Amino acid sequence: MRKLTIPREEYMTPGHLACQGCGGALAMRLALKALGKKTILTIPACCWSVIDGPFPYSAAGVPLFHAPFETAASTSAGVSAAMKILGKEDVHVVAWAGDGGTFDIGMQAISGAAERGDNILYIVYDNEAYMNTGIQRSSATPYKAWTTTTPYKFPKARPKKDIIGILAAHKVPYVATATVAYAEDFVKKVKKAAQIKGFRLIQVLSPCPPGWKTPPEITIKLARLAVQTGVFPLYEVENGEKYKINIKPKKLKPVIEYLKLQGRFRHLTQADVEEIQAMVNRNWKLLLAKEEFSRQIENL
Amino acid sequence: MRKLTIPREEYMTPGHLACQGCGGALAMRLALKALGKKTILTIPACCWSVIDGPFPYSAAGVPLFHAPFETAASTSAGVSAAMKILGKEDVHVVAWAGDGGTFDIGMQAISGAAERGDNILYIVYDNEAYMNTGIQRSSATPYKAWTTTTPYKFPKARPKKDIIGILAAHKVPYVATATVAYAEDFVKKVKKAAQIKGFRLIQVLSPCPPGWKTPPEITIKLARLAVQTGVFPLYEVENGEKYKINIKPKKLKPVIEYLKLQGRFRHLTQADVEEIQAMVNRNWKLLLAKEEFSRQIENL
Amino acid sequence: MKRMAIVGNHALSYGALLSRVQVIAAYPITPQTQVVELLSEMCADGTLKAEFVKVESEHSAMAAVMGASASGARAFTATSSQGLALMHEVLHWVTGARLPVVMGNINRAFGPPWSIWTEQTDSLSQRDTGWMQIYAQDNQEVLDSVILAYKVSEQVLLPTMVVLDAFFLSHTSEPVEIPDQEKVDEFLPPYENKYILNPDDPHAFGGLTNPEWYMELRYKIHKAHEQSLDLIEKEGKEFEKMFGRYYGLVDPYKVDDAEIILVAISTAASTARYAVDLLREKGKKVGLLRIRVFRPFPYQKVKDILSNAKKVIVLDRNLSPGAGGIVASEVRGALANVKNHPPVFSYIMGLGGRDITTKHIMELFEEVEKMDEGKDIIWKGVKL
Amino acid sequence: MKRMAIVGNHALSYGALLSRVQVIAAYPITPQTQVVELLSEMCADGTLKAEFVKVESEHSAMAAVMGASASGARAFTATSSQGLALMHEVLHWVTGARLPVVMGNINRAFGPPWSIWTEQTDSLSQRDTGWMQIYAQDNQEVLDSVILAYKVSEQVLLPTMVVLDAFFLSHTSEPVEIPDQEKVDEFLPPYENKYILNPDDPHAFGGLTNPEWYMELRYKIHKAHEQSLDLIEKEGKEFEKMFGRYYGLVDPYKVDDAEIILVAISTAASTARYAVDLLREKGKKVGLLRIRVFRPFPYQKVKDILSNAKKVIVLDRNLSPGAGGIVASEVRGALANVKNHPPVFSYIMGLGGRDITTKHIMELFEEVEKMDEGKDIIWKGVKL
Amino acid sequence: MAGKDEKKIIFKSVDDLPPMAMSLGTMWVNKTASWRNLRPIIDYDKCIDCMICWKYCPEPAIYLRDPDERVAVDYDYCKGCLICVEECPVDAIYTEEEGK
Amino acid sequence: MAGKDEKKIIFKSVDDLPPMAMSLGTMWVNKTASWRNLRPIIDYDKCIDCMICWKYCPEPAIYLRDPDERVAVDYDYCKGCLICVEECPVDAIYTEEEGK
Amino acid sequence: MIEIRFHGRGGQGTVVASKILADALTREGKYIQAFPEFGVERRGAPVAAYARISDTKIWPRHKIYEPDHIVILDPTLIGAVPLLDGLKPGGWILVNTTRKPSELNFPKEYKVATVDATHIALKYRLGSAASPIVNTAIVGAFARVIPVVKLETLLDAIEEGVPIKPKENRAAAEEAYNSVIMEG
Amino acid sequence: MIEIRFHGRGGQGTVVASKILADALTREGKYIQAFPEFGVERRGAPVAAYARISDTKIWPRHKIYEPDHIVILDPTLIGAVPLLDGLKPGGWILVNTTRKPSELNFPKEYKVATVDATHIALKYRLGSAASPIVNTAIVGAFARVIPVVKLETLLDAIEEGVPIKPKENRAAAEEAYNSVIMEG
Ligand SMILES: Cc1ncc(C[n+]2csc(CCOP(=O)(O)OP(=O)(O)O)c2C)c(N)n1
Ligand SMILES: Cc1ncc(C[n+]2csc(CCOP(=O)(O)OP(=O)(O)O)c2C)c(N)n1
Ligand code: SF4
Ligand code: SF4
Ligand code: SF4
Ligand code: SF4
Repeated sequence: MRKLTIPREEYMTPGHLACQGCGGALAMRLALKALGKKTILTIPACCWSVIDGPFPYSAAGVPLFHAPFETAASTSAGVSAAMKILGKEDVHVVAWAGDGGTFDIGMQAISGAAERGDNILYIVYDNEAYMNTGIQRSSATPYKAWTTTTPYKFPKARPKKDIIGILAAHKVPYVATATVAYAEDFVKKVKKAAQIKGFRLIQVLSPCPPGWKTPPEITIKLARLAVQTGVFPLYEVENGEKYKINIKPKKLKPVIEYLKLQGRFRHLTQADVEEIQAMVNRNWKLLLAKEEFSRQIENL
Repeated sequence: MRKLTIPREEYMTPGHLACQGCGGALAMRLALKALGKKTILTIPACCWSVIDGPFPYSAAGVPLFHAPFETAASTSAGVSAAMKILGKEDVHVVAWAGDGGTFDIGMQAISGAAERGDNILYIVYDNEAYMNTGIQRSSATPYKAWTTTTPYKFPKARPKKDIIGILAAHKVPYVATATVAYAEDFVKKVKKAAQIKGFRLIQVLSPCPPGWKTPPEITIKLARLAVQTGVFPLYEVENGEKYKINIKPKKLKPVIEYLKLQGRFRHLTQADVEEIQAMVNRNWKLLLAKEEFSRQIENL
Repeated sequence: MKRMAIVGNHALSYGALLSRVQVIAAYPITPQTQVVELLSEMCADGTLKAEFVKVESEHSAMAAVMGASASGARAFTATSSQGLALMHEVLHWVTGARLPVVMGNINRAFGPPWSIWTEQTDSLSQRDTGWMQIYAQDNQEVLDSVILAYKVSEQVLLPTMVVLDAFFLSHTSEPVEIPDQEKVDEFLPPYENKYILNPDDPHAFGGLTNPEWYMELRYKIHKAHEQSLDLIEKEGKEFEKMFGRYYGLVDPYKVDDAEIILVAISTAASTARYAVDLLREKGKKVGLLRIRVFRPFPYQKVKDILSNAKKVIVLDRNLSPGAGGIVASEVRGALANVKNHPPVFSYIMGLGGRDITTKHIMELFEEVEKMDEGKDIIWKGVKL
Repeated sequence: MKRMAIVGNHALSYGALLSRVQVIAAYPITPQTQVVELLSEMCADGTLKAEFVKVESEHSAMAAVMGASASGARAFTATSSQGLALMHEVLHWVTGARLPVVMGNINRAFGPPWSIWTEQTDSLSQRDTGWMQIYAQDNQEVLDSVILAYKVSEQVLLPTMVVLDAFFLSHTSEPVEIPDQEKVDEFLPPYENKYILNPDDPHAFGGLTNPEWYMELRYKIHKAHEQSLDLIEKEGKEFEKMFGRYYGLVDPYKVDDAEIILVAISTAASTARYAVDLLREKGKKVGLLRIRVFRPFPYQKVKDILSNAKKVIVLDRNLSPGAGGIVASEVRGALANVKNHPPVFSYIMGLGGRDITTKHIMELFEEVEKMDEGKDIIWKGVKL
Repeated sequence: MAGKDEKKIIFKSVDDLPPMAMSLGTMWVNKTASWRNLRPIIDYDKCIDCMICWKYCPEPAIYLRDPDERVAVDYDYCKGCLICVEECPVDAIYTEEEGK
Repeated sequence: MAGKDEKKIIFKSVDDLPPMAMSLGTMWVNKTASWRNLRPIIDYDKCIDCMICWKYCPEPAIYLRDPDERVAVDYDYCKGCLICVEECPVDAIYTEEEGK
Repeated sequence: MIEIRFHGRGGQGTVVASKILADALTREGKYIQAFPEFGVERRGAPVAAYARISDTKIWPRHKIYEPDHIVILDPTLIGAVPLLDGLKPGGWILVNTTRKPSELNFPKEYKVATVDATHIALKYRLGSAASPIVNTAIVGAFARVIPVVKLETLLDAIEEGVPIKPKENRAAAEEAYNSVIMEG
Repeated sequence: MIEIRFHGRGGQGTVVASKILADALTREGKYIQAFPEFGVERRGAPVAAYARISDTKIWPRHKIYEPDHIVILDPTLIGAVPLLDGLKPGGWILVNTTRKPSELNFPKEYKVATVDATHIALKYRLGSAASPIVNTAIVGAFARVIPVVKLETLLDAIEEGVPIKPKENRAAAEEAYNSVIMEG
């Protein structure tokens, strides 16, 4: 038998409707491997509403409820309450949503569920825009990126929303970042989160070739570079306080290596790149400082 | 002329419909003094929808739009956009909402406006429950407090939501806490916030006699004790990072002094009080640590 | 069986309790708040074994009961006006998902301006969401209707709204018989649904459906409504056998020989019944058709009962601006294809909690007696 | 004036551009997305001097345009189906606040199941929100209707929805005349409203209103709708004078001597027009009544035009479950008080984007020719 | 802004109404004296003019009277919450029961 | 779960449908080979069995074949994204144009 | 059918008074509608509640404009609000006060009864000294003045219906029943 | 009225091809409806677009089931999807391919034209080597095969309508116009 670094069992079928090289499809494949069949998915409007396939077919090997766009967390809250009263607490209740359905229109339902401590694992596959409707800005879209609503002449003026920081401020038991490139790390985090009670969230960076204007074959490479350049660090926060960085590159690669591969950044000037580099540097240092701070306050 | 510590001009009329000793009414009176008449208020459903008075009267001396419960921030975003395009940028666009309309049903609109950096001053008068509908739990209700939906037998099981932390994680330019007891501090903060561009939020603790089950005359005393016991520290956060504690009591008073005055806490056991005391102690130390941390990261 | 004086909001809560609901998600709003409060208490002290999700909005309340129902739990919520409107998208969704959720709605006028008083526009304007709608006229009916709603909903896989007037029912204490739990259990079996989220039999629900089959799925929803028309009456009779009270689609009163029939819903119909009695005492041939179930709309019953009258009055405590009264538009729509049907006089009155007294209703009959041509809209009581 | 091939979504955007809207808040949704995209570009490159609030949901979109309009800015948004439903509470609010917001809605079927295809249930089920509703049948009408909508809305202080079919208009490129800005400016003056949020003349809007005056305020809303009925035709004529195209409340075609008249809205009416021509060629006395303005509902026009026909067909690409077709229910409601009116045959077809071809429409006429008694609901095309 | 002499607004008919529910007067019109069952009374001999009662009155029903600018209670509006009594640092405000 | 032999579901009429849009089969039914214009081909001589291509295939269209458990591409489903080609550490996968 | 109006202040339990009555009447198989003034209750502000009582099912559902009797829970309301609006001649006015009926100067066409419910409530420690809860006492007095329900039924209804101090509330009602002064 | 169907893959600009045509026809005062297959477009997946062309206003608004002609933007689709569904006998099949019409083995009742649009696109650097954008070239060829619009109008429409490389796109269309091979 092959020795594998991720679970062998597949719960997602091929034949689904993701684009060539879709990071979001791979994210689901990996997540389901980690979760296993005792899982119920709630999926709001997002590419996955299409990817899973048309009636009467489904690519996900687990029960799945297609929900209105803004209700991933609230519908899951109901599923979770039902599992509890029906004595099926061994079922993983999972909300699976895009960044738009999470950072934007789904935010309140999440905040509510997080505050109540609903027993939900929320996974956001973050492709950094509304892809299902054809690449519009979400609040997860990075600073200065192009989308159809942040045109080249006027790219995104705001930095990416810090969903992890926001959830940490809700003091939920577990939040973490992940990417499809670091598949083992992602699988491990999903498994870990699945064992914790309460509201948990994992943000998995999932490159999207048409949305990022990249060739499909570099999906993994991009996800890897996002980590290696410090654009998207891999870390966890427990109980809103305990920060742990999972991958600490000795030296961060320059962000340009990541940016230059993507059509959505093709308009950046030298100054823009420098500005982004400075932001990334500072954020990285801040993250290191937060990790350090966690240690300081441990015995408060 | 009297030397006054707060502005003399009144913009709110008496005759309004707040209960005897309403902290929320006083909060508005103080805020309007700070803001002056070049102000537009948006008020979602909350006690203030009633306090302001029935058609065709109003107690607020400034224009006011009564808005659906969940839309304080989004309606204000539209007002703010209009002020910009109409060249009236000297007008303070203020969203005025209760804690329910803020922490709960208004959360998403706030998160969206904060992310976009809409030019809004959001003031939440926090009376720690849905008072207008008769004292139901909000996510601002303190740990172990009674409300009609968290009955004595099963008081609130979750801690108060950390709205300041959540907004700080949105990296808005200014967030602060205040209380009606420290009127000068509150007025100062409103004035300061009014001068900043972007999304700003002030949370002003406003005791509610029927909701807290307290006699109306101790409204100020309670608000003061909340600060003195460390239950509700007064502090500001700039740009999501720079913490500054405004009032640092030499020694915090025991929380029991605050709790024992309130009917909503009358069921607390000795152990409950100790638990709350421990939480308050830790939160206070954490806040001090965060203030210290701000200094550390200043030159990152 | 116990006779107790309770407000309509508590009748609603008792209905949920006796139906053994398993998941509740609800958000407070005047005049519904007491429902949330009583159910919170019942859950806290163990009287009701249910999970109460204390959601942060009505939107999430409806989503949560949807998720719960889709997972096989009997789910309940209650709201009013603004809260109902906020649920709107999810209301449509629950119908499409064919989930037998039951919800109480306390009729309150929409803002702006803010109003907390009764008016039926809130629920009637949800008429196209595919929810069944039952309008109660007293607190006993409120309680009984919740039980009946689950019984019917779970058979046809459609959600039901049990609707009551703000204050006139919600906050009015009056005697209500509380059925025994065992008898209710006998009438209403546990919720079973084979179309649920179940890891042992995984299905995806609601996936993209192209024009090939979408229409057929909608057709099925409509057919389920039609099936309900019979089922509501059948279960009504079953209920009567066990509890002695009958509820049907409509509630006709002295219509058989009536020359003028007034159509109304909710407490206005209750008042109208008193008015009919007073007029009958004066020898007037008048009758009342209370429409109890507004969705599915009981076209046939309405046609049958009204077509023999000489005139029909419809009392609408609601408004579809730019059109008129919502009940009237349905009644006129029902009569249109009946040959030689009576003219219809559509009155709008009582908006925003303006009181509808016995005297006002008697005036309607008196006014219509003198008119010949039907009128699509008559405003009653506007200060002109 | 320029003739260009543009999709319906862009026609909508040009309508907004030429109306010089000042605040836009909109959220993407298939099939409306192109509206948001084009307007984003126009704002970015300065073609349109407007603030674009890139909201996080449709709910906030409607709230933001509401706030903007209440502050004296001309405000615009566009959406579809789920997004429209999510706005529902605020839709009611905008009406009560009497704000002349204009919104484009692209008709798409509601989920679940997910569908992105055309069906008019989304907007028609908002019929009780008090919004005026205009249904366009081609892209020229889409563009022109936006301008006309502002003109009328701002006079009567009511919001208007300009509605177009998904794909058949939204994504179909066809020739459209783009009027000159100066001429539009002449037709449509800047937005002025004395009832706005203004620190120099402070008023509170929407405060609690007890039963004493609430009803009168609702009455005023309805009266404003009635006033619109005339105004729409008046401004339509004004528009015709300047731009050569007339738009009224309804759009009758070959009805004068028609024995069977088909009533329809949107692109189905366009197809029906072709069908009528083909049937007329065969000597059939058939006609078409396209209803362009659904709110305010043009009762009088509908009565006048239909009462002389022998039979009336209503084609509904929508469904109010438990009732039937929404247009049909209004048409039947309109005819009920007309003496000896023709029977109505209410067809449901084309749900969820199922195609409605010329042939299908011809079949309706043929089927109805053979029927005598009106039918409240006939399903056409369901795979039985 | 208007003051104590604010007039009640009388609409005779629907035609008098603005199109929407819009305020046309202030709450000065609503004398809330009826809410009060205890009446705060200032003892000017004790009062040290610290203005604390004025600062904290939620109505506001304490004003600076003419011409001496000392604090005074407007009994037409005071609801009798007694915050002023509680907060006065020198106990210069005492109460009396209403209607006695 | 079903596999490659998944059958297309044919409803004859409305009566065959479940009450709601509910999946009754899997996407195995949908052979996405038509999406591909470049075909990845594994050179088993070069392949070192690291399983990286398997791990990253988003479909998944790479499986462990019987009986030797070496990676193999399922050409009925492979969409030709070429992630496997890109990620193979030893360049053991090369491409060919479809239809050539 | 008898129609009654209650007057009190927000926070005093005026609505509860009418509810206790409803409960007691229900126990005797009678019909009643008991409802508050439909509005927003604010602590301290004057409020009202209503009851409609009958031996048979009550169909009309609208407000009460011309009550047969009125009950005043707080004497400080006299003069502050129009208490007698619509009161039918010959009706009872029951007032919680230390004074005697004759001292109150109500118009002659009404019958007046008084009871010192505040004193009774304080005696049984119902509510606090600053805000005593007088509703059970006043209802006790009511049962004597307008005898629509048996005292015993009422006392049982109180004992089982109030959230705290059932015995004390029962005793308060009974004491009020016995000490009410009726004139007219 | 002429009805046409276009076949391509998500990301190749199939819809844009029909839109360019719409623009050109509009310039000539003609009527046209150009619309995509109504569905969700996925990168790589086969897609279709449609056009209905007439000299007078076009009233029917529904899908096209029996096109007069079809245009295939990507030769790898041949065999992969049912391209000829509903195509009326005698209609043109225009294919982007390096092959000659006769090499394609389409049924005899159709006329076939081919153009090497990929090669032309690459030559003018339209799109990337991996995914060349062939839509302007194919429309150029179309204008020759089905002469509903003047070449000059079409070229102007292209030049003013494409977001980048207007000259190159114009040249590509013109080259395709001149190099298309028609048979039948
Ligand atoms: C209420 C509502 N608004 C808008 C939409 C349209 N919509 C569907 S998916 C989507 C974007 C989803 O973006 P994201 O959550 O980032 O997921 P992705 O598509 O990128 O996978 C939008 C805007 C909708 N379905 N419902
Ligand atoms: C959509 C909607 N849901 C519920 C309500 C009912 N409601 C009005 S005010 C209120 C509570 C407000 O609480 P908070 O914001 O804390 O303000 P407070 O009343 O305490 O001043 C509620 C639940 C409403 N108006 N709209
Ligand atoms: S658009 Fe992006 S996220 Fe969506 S299916 Fe395609 S690759 Fe995946
Ligand atoms: S309930 Fe509380 S917040 Fe509301 S008016 Fe009364 S005191 Fe103020
Ligand atoms: S090309 Fe892409 S889809 Fe095909 S096997 Fe490789 S990774 Fe999988
Ligand atoms: S990645 Fe390359 S070496 Fe590794 S298993 Fe795949 S083909 Fe073999």
